[in-house]
Amino acid sequence: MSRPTSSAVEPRGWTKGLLRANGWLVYAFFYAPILLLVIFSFSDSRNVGVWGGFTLDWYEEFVDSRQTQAALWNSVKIAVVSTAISVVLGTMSALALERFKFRGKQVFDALLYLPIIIPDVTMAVMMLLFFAEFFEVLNAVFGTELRKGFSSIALSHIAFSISFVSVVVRARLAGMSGHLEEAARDLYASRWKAFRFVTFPQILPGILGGALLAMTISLDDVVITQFVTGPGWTTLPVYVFGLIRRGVTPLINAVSVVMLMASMTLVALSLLVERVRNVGTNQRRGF
Amino acid sequence: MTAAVEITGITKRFGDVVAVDNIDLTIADGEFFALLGPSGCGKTTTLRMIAGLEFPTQGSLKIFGDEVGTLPPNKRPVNTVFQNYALFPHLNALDNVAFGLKMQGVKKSTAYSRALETIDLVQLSGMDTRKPSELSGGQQQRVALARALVNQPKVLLLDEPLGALDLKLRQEMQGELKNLQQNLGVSFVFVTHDQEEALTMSDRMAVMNEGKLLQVGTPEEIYEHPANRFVADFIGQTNLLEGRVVDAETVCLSNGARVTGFSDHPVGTEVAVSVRPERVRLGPRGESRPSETEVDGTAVDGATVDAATVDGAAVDGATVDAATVDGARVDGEVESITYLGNARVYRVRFDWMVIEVREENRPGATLHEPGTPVSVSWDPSAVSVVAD
Amino acid sequence: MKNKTWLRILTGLLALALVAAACGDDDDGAQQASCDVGETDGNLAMYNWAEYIDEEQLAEFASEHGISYTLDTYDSNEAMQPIVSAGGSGYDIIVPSDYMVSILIDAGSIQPLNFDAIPNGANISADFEGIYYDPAGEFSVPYQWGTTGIAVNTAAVGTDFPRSWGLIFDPAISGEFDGEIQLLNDPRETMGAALKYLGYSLNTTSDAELQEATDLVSATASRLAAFNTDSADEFLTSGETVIAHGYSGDMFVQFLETDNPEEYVYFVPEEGGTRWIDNMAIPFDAPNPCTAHTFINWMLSADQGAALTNWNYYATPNEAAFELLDQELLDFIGNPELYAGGVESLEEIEDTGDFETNYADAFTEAKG
Amino acid sequence: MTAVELPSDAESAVATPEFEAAAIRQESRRGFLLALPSYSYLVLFFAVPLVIVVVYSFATRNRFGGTDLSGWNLASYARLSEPIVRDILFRSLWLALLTTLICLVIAYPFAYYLATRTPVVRNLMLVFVMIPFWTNFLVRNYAWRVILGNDGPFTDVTEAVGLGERELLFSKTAVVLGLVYSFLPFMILPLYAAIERIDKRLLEASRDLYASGWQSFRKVLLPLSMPGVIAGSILVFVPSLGAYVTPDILGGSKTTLLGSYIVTQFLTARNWPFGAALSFVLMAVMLTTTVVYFRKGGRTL
Repeated sequence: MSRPTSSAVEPRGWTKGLLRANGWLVYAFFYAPILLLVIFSFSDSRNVGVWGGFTLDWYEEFVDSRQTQAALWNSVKIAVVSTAISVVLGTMSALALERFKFRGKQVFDALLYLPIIIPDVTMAVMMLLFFAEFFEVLNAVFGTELRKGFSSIALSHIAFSISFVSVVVRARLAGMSGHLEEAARDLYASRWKAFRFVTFPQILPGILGGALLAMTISLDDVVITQFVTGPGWTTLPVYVFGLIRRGVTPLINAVSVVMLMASMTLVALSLLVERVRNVGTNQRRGF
Repeated sequence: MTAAVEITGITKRFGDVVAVDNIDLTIADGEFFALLGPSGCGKTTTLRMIAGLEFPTQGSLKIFGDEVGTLPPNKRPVNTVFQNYALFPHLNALDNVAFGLKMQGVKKSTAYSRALETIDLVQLSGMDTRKPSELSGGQQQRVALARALVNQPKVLLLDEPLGALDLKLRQEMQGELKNLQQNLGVSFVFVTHDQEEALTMSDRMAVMNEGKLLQVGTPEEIYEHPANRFVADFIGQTNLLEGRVVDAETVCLSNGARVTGFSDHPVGTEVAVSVRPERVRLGPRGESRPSETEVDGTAVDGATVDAATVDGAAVDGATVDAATVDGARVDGEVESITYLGNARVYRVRFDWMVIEVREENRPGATLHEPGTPVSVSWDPSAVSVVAD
Repeated sequence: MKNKTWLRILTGLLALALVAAACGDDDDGAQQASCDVGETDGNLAMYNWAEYIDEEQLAEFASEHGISYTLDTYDSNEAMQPIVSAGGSGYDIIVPSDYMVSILIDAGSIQPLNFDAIPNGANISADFEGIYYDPAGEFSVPYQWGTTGIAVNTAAVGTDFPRSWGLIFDPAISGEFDGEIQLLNDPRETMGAALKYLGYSLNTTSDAELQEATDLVSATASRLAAFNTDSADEFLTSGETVIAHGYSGDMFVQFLETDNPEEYVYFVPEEGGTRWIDNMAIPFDAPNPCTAHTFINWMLSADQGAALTNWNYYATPNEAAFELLDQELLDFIGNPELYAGGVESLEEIEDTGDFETNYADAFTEAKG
Repeated sequence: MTAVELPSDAESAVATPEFEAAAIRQESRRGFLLALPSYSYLVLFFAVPLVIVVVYSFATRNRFGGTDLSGWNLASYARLSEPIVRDILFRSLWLALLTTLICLVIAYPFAYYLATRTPVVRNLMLVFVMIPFWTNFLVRNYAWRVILGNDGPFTDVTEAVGLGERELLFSKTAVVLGLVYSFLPFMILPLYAAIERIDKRLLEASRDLYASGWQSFRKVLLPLSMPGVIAGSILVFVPSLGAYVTPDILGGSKTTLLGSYIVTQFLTARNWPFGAALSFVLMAVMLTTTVVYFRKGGRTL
């Protein structure tokens, strides 16, 4: 069974043509620079933009470069941990705001918007000042030896990721009828089970979208990370940013290509898993 | 025998709004019970309180003798068929139906086999792997029904379950639901705003308005003897003639005419005389009353509003001769006709109001063209005197 | 109400505590570390400019002393300074430029060095003694140095051009290269270049002189391809620009990357230019100050000083290292045209204190 | 606090107003507890640091570029009225608005097209929208510099088309292009989410009621997708206003925008009080705008 075919709202004629053309143009727009960076990762010239003949040197250099690899791993670790935590926290706050009334809700709502609208350099400065004191106070009070590094970066990334996750999940929750949860409750589901078996599968696309957004932002953040990082925790963007001064070499292109390949493999794998698990159609309401 | 549902003094407030106002209601075991009322009358809130989706502000709510007023929905032996069904879009029909069983911890294989049985029961065999979006409205409705029934609830709650279906399907489902209820012997509590649906399906029904329970009874009791003006007006079609109680059996209409109507309202109460259109007879003006009126009219005092002397035009020209004439007769002019297939509804215009008359479409029935001067009459037993 | 009040009080208290703690910082007054020559007290954490040290050099130091190292990089003094000054940065060695050293000293962010542990300090050229930002030489030792000047693509501009800032600022000369000129995106460097062209000091605190320079840069802005610091060298060699304002070492590295290095010329105009000196310093709260001292001493040895320059192409302040430099490199950067106005015309950028914001504002205004 | 039985799974009693109130309180407490982890997290790791910056905005830059936390004053806020700040503000607002508008015009039909595909295809299409953004943003910006630069693919195209060698690099156009590239997905995602959940029968209804394709877009689709439009616009407008890397790399820093100006205050002029004041005012304006929008009946993002 396939989806219901042509209806009155299915774009037709030149509208359809225009929509399709726009679609292709958008992808062309998105992928033009990506294509370029892939090409130049094989260029035998230090300068991006100057073709110097085919080479795999940059990949070799990547394999050899301890610093680049460390930076890449730091980025991945921080992105994964901060995304995982902020997805849980962000989803919880989206549920609270969308499904409950409680005191202080408006304050919380406003607080959730702030990390989205704050200029990142401002956030960087305030996190810098904060962590310098925070760890000092903790160390003095509890005798710990906390240092800036993984924890301060992850804590900062979570602070802005919660908001992005919660925005996306809320959009999804708002579109989901509360009757489904009531129906589950009526059918003997406890609150948790109603969430687990009804709400959660319904908002999963929103959660995944939020996670993607959070991860993308975490992987791209320079300024905040740079200000809260500690020895040995240079992330890839910070490393690349530092390199600008001496010229961004195709090494970075090669790193990007490796990341692209890795993420595409992940996507392909997850699609495959979905396909295997989900034999049969996956039709939803709407378009 | 314990009642399936026993509601005593239940009130529900949302802030300043009283959604349900101190109602008492008993629903017997095995009864098909309809809660009827216009939207916003509190019927759905009542249903949701029985389901546990809302907690009452005050009052007692018992299911088979057990107080459940403060139990959460998942601890109550009732299930609901929701308005618009609330089927889980990510689960197929089978998983939707098996959901409740699984939540109760029934073994997976048992849950599925029982779910399949129930799917068969609602005549959806073979549809079990479809997602809700791949089912038609009627099929979705059946899944919703199966999903509730599979749990063998002690009481099944239905919130406007047929509202989204087209007429033909709705009528079909009405019959099926009724049969199902009789076969299962489970109490059905059915919320609807469609009075015809309530009349045809329920064993007993309750009419609600503005949070208050106005009348509870069999469809016949309610139709024939509406407790008040709202019920009379809301259930079926009726003509409401405004007036005032003159004595125990007479009402003086606003134009001065007197009609016979028994009531226990005190003298002077503002009331309305309710006469169902199908109880009103139509005849040519001035013509003597049809024979059958005379047959059953003799025993009872009737009322005649005879406006003929002043050509039915002047208000104060109306004379009332209750003592001498059997049955009731009023003169007027046919304003419009609505053809219903099995009947015709005439709107008869009088100078002070319009009375609707419904005549069965029998062979040989006279057709009164618009503009025809006519008189109307009814049997005093057809009259209900209702106050606010 | 309860929740809110409670939160407000907590927030307020925490903020107060933090601010109070932040105020208290500067009183710490870092002490000189007492270390022996070659002593290490932990692993080395270096915070340096990107691509400013060969990792193999660090690895060699680490293995020699049986410790490990981390290297993190920054892209500007201003990005590094607040991180170090805030405390808890965790670094043992930082590499601030001249004016930044004085800021760090004033802020109490770096500690006085114990020269008993740095005998190789003797290798530093006398040129770097008593320099303004650290007159007593207590807090820093020079790491590398260089100049800011003009680089030209002779294939486009020819070889017959004045060795002057006029090449950029004089419309009669630069008009021909409209849209092919770049200035640094740095208030002090670019306003400084204009001030030099006008015959003023690049550390002026005169509003009138700064205004003149602002007008000059503003008038030049329309002829520019870009204000850019990071890619000045690449723009020149990729043909985006033909006249570039940039740092000596960056330019040399870039020239040598091309197939025809001799096509490019770098020089400091006769009006004079910037001399900058990057330095090694130890943050006030460095976790392992003795390792840091040992590292500084090690870097100041002749071998290591030469290795550094041979790798990053910047000039070394290490006199003992001169003989060990690559001949090829010396030939190239030994160009007599390098200092058109002589070494005396060079000036270091000094921190002008409150006037610093005027430079930033003037530059923003000039860019439009 | 009266001792009232809370709704408990085991207990069952006659409902009373006290019980109802307790149930409502408990429900409210559930919501609060659900929000509490993020709430306290954000208070500790965002609000408290933010308070520090706000405090800084009333302080004074000392002569070393540090901040003296005494002698509180409003000087930093007074500076906001200077003409240079005003110029930068208007220029930035204009560019950010333009970017938002272009993103909207491109993303809307795209999101609509996406929403009309089969679920499998649209998921795939969405993933392919996101993939380019898993590369480093600096690298992407540099790639654009190569495309738009001297002898780059773009000039090749303009030359081939006969427009002569048109170089876009280091112009405002290039900045807007770079911003659109960077933030387009932020517009597509919420728009798609909003359009996807619109019941298509509503569109059919509008066609039934004699609306042309354009009219049913204008009168039905657009109003219904408004939450997505607003959410996307905020997600694009806000970072566009604060952007500084793209104007630097693609615009040659020739036009100072608000984002660059704030960065300059913190990192170049080392005037933290002024930088803090600038960002604080920017945030206040943004927050007020969004709050006003939501008060006026707008839905969640």
